[in-house]
Amino acid sequence: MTENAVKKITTHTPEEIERVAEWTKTEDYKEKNFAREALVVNPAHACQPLGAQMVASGFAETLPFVHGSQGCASYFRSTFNRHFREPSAATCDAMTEDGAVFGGQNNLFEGLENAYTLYKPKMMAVYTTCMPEVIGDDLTAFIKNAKAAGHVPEDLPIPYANTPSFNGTHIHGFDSMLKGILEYLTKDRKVEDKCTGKLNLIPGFDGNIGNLREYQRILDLFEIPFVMMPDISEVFDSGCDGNYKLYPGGTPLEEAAESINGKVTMSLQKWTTPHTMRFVKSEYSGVHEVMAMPMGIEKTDALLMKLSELFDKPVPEELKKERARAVDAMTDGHQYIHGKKFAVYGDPDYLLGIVSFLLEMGAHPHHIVCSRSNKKFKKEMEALLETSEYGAGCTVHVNRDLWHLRSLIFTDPVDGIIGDTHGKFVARDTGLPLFRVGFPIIDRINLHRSPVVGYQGVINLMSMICNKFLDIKDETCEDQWFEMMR
Amino acid sequence: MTENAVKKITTHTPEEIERVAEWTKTEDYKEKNFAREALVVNPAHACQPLGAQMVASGFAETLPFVHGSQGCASYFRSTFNRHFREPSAATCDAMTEDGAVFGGQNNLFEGLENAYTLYKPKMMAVYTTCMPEVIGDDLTAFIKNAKAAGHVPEDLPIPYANTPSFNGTHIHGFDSMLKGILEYLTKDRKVEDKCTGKLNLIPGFDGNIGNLREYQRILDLFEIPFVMMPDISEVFDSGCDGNYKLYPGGTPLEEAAESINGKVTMSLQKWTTPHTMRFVKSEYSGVHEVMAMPMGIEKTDALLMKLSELFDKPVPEELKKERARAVDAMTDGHQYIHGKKFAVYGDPDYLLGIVSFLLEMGAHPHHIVCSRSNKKFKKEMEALLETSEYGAGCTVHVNRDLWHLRSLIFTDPVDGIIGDTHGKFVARDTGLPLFRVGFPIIDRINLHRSPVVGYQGVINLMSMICNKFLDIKDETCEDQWFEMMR
Amino acid sequence: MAERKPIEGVTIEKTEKLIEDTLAFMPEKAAKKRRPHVGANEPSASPCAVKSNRKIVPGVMSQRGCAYAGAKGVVWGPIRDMVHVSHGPIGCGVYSWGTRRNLVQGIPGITSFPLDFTSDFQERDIVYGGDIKLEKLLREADELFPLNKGLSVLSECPVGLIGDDINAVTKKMEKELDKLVVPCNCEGFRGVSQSLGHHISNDSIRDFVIGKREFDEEPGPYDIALIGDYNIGGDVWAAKPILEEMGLNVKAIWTGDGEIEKIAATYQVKLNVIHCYRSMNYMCKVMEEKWNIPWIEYNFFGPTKIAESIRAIAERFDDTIKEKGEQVIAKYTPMAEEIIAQYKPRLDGKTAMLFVGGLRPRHTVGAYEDLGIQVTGTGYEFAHQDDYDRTAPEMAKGTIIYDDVSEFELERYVETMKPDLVGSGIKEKYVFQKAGIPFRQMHSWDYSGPYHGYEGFKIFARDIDMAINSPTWKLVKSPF
Amino acid sequence: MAERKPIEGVTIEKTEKLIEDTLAFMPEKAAKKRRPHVGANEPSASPCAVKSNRKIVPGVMSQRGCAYAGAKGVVWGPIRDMVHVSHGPIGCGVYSWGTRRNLVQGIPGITSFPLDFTSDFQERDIVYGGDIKLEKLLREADELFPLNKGLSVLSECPVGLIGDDINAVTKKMEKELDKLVVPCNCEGFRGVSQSLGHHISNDSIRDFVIGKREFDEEPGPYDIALIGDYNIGGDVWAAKPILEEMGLNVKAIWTGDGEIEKIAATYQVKLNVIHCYRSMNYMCKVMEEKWNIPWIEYNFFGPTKIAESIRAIAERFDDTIKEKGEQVIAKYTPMAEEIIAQYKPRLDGKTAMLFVGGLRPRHTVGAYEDLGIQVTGTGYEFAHQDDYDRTAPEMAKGTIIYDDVSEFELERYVETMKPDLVGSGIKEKYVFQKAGIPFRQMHSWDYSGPYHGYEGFKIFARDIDMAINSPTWKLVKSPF
Repeated sequence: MTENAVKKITTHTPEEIERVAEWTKTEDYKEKNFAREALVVNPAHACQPLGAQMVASGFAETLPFVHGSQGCASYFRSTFNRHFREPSAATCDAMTEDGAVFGGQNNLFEGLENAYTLYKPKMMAVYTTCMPEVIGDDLTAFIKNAKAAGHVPEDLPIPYANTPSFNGTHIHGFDSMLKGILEYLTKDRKVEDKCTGKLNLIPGFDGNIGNLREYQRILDLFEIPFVMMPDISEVFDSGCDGNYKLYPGGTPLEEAAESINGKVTMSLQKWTTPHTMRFVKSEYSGVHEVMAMPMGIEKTDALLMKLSELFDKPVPEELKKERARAVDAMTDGHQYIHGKKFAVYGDPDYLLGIVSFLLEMGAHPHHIVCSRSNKKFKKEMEALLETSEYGAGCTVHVNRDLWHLRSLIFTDPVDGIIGDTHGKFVARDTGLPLFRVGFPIIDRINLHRSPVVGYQGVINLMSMICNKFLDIKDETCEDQWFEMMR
Repeated sequence: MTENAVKKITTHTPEEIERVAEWTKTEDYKEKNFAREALVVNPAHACQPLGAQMVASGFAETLPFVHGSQGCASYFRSTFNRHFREPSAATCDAMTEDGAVFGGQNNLFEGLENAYTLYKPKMMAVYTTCMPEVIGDDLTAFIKNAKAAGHVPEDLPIPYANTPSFNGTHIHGFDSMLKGILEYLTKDRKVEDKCTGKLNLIPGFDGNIGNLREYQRILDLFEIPFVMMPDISEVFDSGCDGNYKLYPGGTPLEEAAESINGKVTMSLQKWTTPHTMRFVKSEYSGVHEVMAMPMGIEKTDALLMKLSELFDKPVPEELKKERARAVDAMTDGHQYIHGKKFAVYGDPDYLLGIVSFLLEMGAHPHHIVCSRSNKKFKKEMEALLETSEYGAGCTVHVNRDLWHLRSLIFTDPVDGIIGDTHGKFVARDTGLPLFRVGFPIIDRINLHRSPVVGYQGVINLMSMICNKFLDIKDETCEDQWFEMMR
Repeated sequence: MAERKPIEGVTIEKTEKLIEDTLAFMPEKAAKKRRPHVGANEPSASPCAVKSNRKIVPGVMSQRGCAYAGAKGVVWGPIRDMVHVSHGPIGCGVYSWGTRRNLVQGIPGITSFPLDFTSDFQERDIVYGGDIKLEKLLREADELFPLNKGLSVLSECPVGLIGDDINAVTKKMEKELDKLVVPCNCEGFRGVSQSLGHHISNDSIRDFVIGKREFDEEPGPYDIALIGDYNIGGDVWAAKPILEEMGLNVKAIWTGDGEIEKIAATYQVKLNVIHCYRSMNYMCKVMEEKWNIPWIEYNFFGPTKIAESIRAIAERFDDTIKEKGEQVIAKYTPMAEEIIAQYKPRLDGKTAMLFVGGLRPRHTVGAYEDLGIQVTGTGYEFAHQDDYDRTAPEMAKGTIIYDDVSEFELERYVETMKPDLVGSGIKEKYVFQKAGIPFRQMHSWDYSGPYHGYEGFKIFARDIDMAINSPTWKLVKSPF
Repeated sequence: MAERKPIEGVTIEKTEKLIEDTLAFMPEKAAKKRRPHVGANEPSASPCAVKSNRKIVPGVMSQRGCAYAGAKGVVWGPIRDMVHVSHGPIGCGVYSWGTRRNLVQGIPGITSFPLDFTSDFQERDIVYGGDIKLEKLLREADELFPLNKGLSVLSECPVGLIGDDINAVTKKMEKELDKLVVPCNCEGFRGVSQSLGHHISNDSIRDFVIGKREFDEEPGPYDIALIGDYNIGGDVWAAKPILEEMGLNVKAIWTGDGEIEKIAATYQVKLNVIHCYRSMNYMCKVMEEKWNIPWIEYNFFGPTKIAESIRAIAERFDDTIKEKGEQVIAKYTPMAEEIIAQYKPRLDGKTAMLFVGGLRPRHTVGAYEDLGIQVTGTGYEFAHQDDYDRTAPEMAKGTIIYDDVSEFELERYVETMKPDLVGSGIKEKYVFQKAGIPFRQMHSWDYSGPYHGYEGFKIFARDIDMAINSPTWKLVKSPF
């Protein structure tokens, strides 16, 4: 056959299609699938600047500013739009071919000036896309030059972060941008012996507004003064009252600047905030703590006890009651989830939380997939699994994607899948329910308003999971097994 | 054929079965079904003493006491056990045949004495079953005699209510018992010119603990002092902490007694509390109000404005924000429910709330069934339907049961059903989702902890309904319509 | 059967003291009434010393239901092809609608009727009587549910009190509708517990049902009826196949997933095998007397008892059946051993206390023991002397036996005996769970099941393990 | 086509003033750049005075995407039977995965591939280049997804910057895999919008696809290709049947639910009918030049435009087709009238403002008008002069036309013109909804659709009514 011969259109027989479809469910396929070295299929992570943008959005009157290609900015914004069903303001300096040749300084100049004039931000937080990272733009110099040239006022805070998409994931971009902003704002603000008395709370990359409000509620109950950094709770959950607000919330910049004199600085996402916490440790006053995301009873207990200890306040009565009510819900409902097997995927800190919750319920987090992380995380997860007999036989897969997960489930079935919307295809293929937890959730409403942390989160997770299993039972059982009570 | 001939066992052919099954879906069947005069099939209401027991349970250290047959007490208790998944203490005096002949006084004497000794209540609230009602026991005299004879201390409050099961439903028993308790406790407690400054809040018959907590939260935000009567929020949602408490909460008796000097007495269930509110109007100081259950935005607005007016306090900022967030959720999500038709059934006050919510969303409460009420209620509901173009074509069926509803849906289909667990059979027969709202819910967990009132209730109802429709879409669509986003 | 081996820490003295300490909280008269109903077990004593089938003590939280509950919930409700009318006010029918888990085959509303049919009495029905309404109601029901094989009328309290004559109505309607129309005067005020409801229902079957139909097929030598299995959570569907594998023909089931006409023809069988002795022994005796049908009790909980029962039943037949019985045992024993191997290591040495109805307080003991669990206390809601006599030998010496125990007592017995599991009813479930004690609802298998047969044992074992070993219990105690 | 009747309150003067007032907020240089991109419509002017296809103004919130978005999201992604590789870092592939609603038939992962395939570039790939990885990747993809009919490689920014040669790799792999393996150098930094991505994709089809396959069947006189329908929300499935009912054979679809080999064989058709002129006109011109295939634009939004288009297409064929065309119109007109009768009374006199991509800013105008809605402003994200020239006659005099409008501007235009509906993209949706303005996401039909064809019009009408008349808007203003 000559190379350029015109060929007839090909078709596959139904038998061939059926054969391949079945083959993809086999051990043989799984082996080939796991042998992949270059191809990634249906990953469950995004790129750094997305995380950076979440941070930038979470500071008051701050305009997220993408240095790089314009398309990136649109992708980040629409991702947040879809998940939160909220506006997501961000601009960019729209580098194009000439930028690739001459560098992006002129774009940045013009972009900063226009953005400042039009949107009147109190801060612009700059982060990069692939392009300036590949060509090596020097942001420190560019921003200095922009101010020197009068494009923006000298005193306008313009922190920045290098967030190359070819390295890490959205959580690393979150880390870099947060570090960048805190570094900028707290510069020269440390005062010996001064203490704000506050908790600086770093929630991490979390698309669940309900979680953030839950943290706030818990701290209010403790009467612990705090500043949350970043705080997207109002930014991405503002009300509809007939007035669009460009900057509807966020961490007040002055409070962020003062955070360096805080009493306690605490991150709730270890794997999301290593650089930020390294910076905090080296520069911040007060106590520095990294706690696990409080999912499940034990991790919530641990957080409350730590808060109690650090601020010398008793655990509020209301929270004690809530704890008891959550445990009550667990003992009442454990039979609907005990022994069930789950496949879970997502970001490291979320995964640790979900797994902890499942183990407490006597469920098995059977396949645990993190599509971009490292061996240390794998070890930490394995250590967590070892704390419970229900973790036996569960395996952790790092740098494996949702197409790997498909093979795992077909060859070693589970009862349900927990993760963001992207898992709906593997859920459909395998006929399993998908319990939507994580980011993004772009095919259901309001889930991001329902906390999965704290004691309330335990109840919410149980309700979501157990009631769905009951729905399935009612919907799929034969008449003779259809019952009034469950 | 002679009357006593032994016959062969009969069988139906599959064709005959199929024919009947299909016939039950027809207009012809519907006509016969609606011609029923004597038979009730699958009603959505229970009997008076159940409501009375809910009231009795909701007062502090009060033992609900059934005067009548023991089986009744077990039925009431287990109904609450199943719905709340909580203990439900109540005792009875176990009248049997001899009681039918001689009256129940001796049973009451012995029962009160034993119960008082064993369970050490601060109050016993007595309500009746059919039996003493049919034979005409005189509870006023019996209780007086019991005290006189020393079975219980003279000063032990023993209010009572006549709650014949052959009259009205559980909501009427609720009314009678509440009136009985308030009448008893407030006797001689009215003080001229004294005012507690409090709101006496009467939530009505509500199996949703989340609703009660939502009322409490709203009043706390307003900083309006209040007493809720009855208050089952802790009683039927106590924590699991290793100690069973017989009396875990409830309205403090002294506060209930003082309620006669309240600033405002407000019922949130007009149809559940007519006698109580008549008593309140005739005896209580302060303002007397009957407001609609605050389901949907407008009814919540109305409640908050009324509270604001009566207590001369502005609507709290937090609630304003919540309102805007709820409206935001509605504008964002209306497309998932707009134009959808629903069948709804339940108690009158709940129905008015659900219908109001549906109309606000642009949905049609197409079939509205109340299995025991009256023409006045029907008129009020029809007036509500007339306030919205989305109420056009919707019909109200009073004293019709869930078997009538089955005919309604088969001959005039809808998209979903809203009501308590008892509707699951008609939902299954008609292939529709059942959105569980009301009492009892005995086949899912935690739903009674999720409020359906207030602005949060709007979000919860939307989440439940819209996300289920989306689940159905994802689960039933062909591959080509299966999508990442919804 | 050998006497149970003693349980560590359980002695007659301790138990007697516990009982005395507990009853001391009660008014004297009440304590006096209760005293004979509780005792420390003497396995070898005959009869059992615990008194039963007495009125409950007024004011004490008993778990008992009423005659209507025994009739509607237990005996009649499970018959799948009848319209069961709760005749009287609205409540009884609603509360007993779908709450006992007596599963049925058929198309609901078409060929089976797990619905709530009621006359929803109003004031006027009390004043003027409900007989005319009932007549109309039965006609309406038969028109709207034409494939029903019969209708039962279950009286609620007012019906008896106002002097209605439902028997006259059902007689008339049986003729008119040409179907079995059965009256059951099971008003809730009758008797002291559900038990009288069972008996009244037995009477109704005796007077208005049995003998009125005959099977299509010729009687065979292996025809039996399964008596006293109410198909809770599908129990019948796990038990019947065992009997069938033994070569027996199960011609009728009383009454779980039962068919009324087959029940009416049961007098044609060769043997009645009875699981729930309490609720159905009377009818077995009637059939024995009138039709010379022998009967035998059996127990399908746990492999030990199942094997014993298979052999005992087979013993009543020829070698074919005996051989098949052995084959059944041989076939399922490895599965049972596998289950035991999986769960016994997780449960061995645990203890349980029970308080249920019918047959379970004694019948399930063996199943717990198969898993290594010892039962330290048991009792019945509505048993009679013959039940307790059958119970004593199943329990170890000194274990506590309680009849119609009140919540107040049971809490204290449990507090002191500290079992790892309590198996009782929904009214007790959350009381004990609040106290951090694993619990299974053992009337309805806690929305699980079946627990009968080998298949059921697998589920039973899983559930008991889940209850006792759920990690949620570790979270009950707060660190702050 | 007659000029649109004037819209009450809309004048050239007012609109010009609005534009000036708005741009006055901008820095001078930016305002100067933006000024030529906005104007008051002169329907009779030719060409339209609004400038387009220029770089966005840095720092201004544009809604535009990039060349990759135009290539992956618009042109390639919808081809169902290819593996589309997002070659480069992780983000682009993830963000464009399933977010454009280009629906496809087939078994996902087996015969169709709405998946996210990516090389997930790491630092080392930037340093050492990604060509070798790409080669391996294509091999792996073909092994794991053997029923693919081809593979496309869509370059992300770094690929072009580091000097990889994907064309060499795809050439090699096309030979090795014996399938179409297509390179597309659509790095996001190229050009000023999605538009260049379309063009680059057109080039790739021209250079690497078209002409490489032929249809099994002999060519027929009625063979056509459907160009520029991306099957958003199922649009193709509502449009194609109309063409088929007209008697035409739709041999290939570019590219919604398209098949790559049929696209490769499209040069055999008799006519190309093109919906989205912007993204595909180049390939129509290529086919016209090289294979003499004529092409015609059409518009399947709303019954007025559908009928016009059916007639215009039929005009290119013989009487058979013309007659069938008329039959189609006659068949569906009553349905369309019914829809209009239902919704027009609820929508008459309302106004809408649009800002979308491709063809919709002009093509949907007629559909709104069918419902009684006047469009007072419109504009494109990434149009060229020829788009605006085609738009001016569709809009009334003085209406506002904006190119690449920023959110800042659009907010102010909407604030002043007060439309009853804004139809634009997801980034704008919640901005306007917060302001209490009904909105439909008109890139993706707001998760609804199809909107093409008669079937689509029904859904369109329902959705527009729902958006404008949802009672939720009445609740936006708080009483306190």
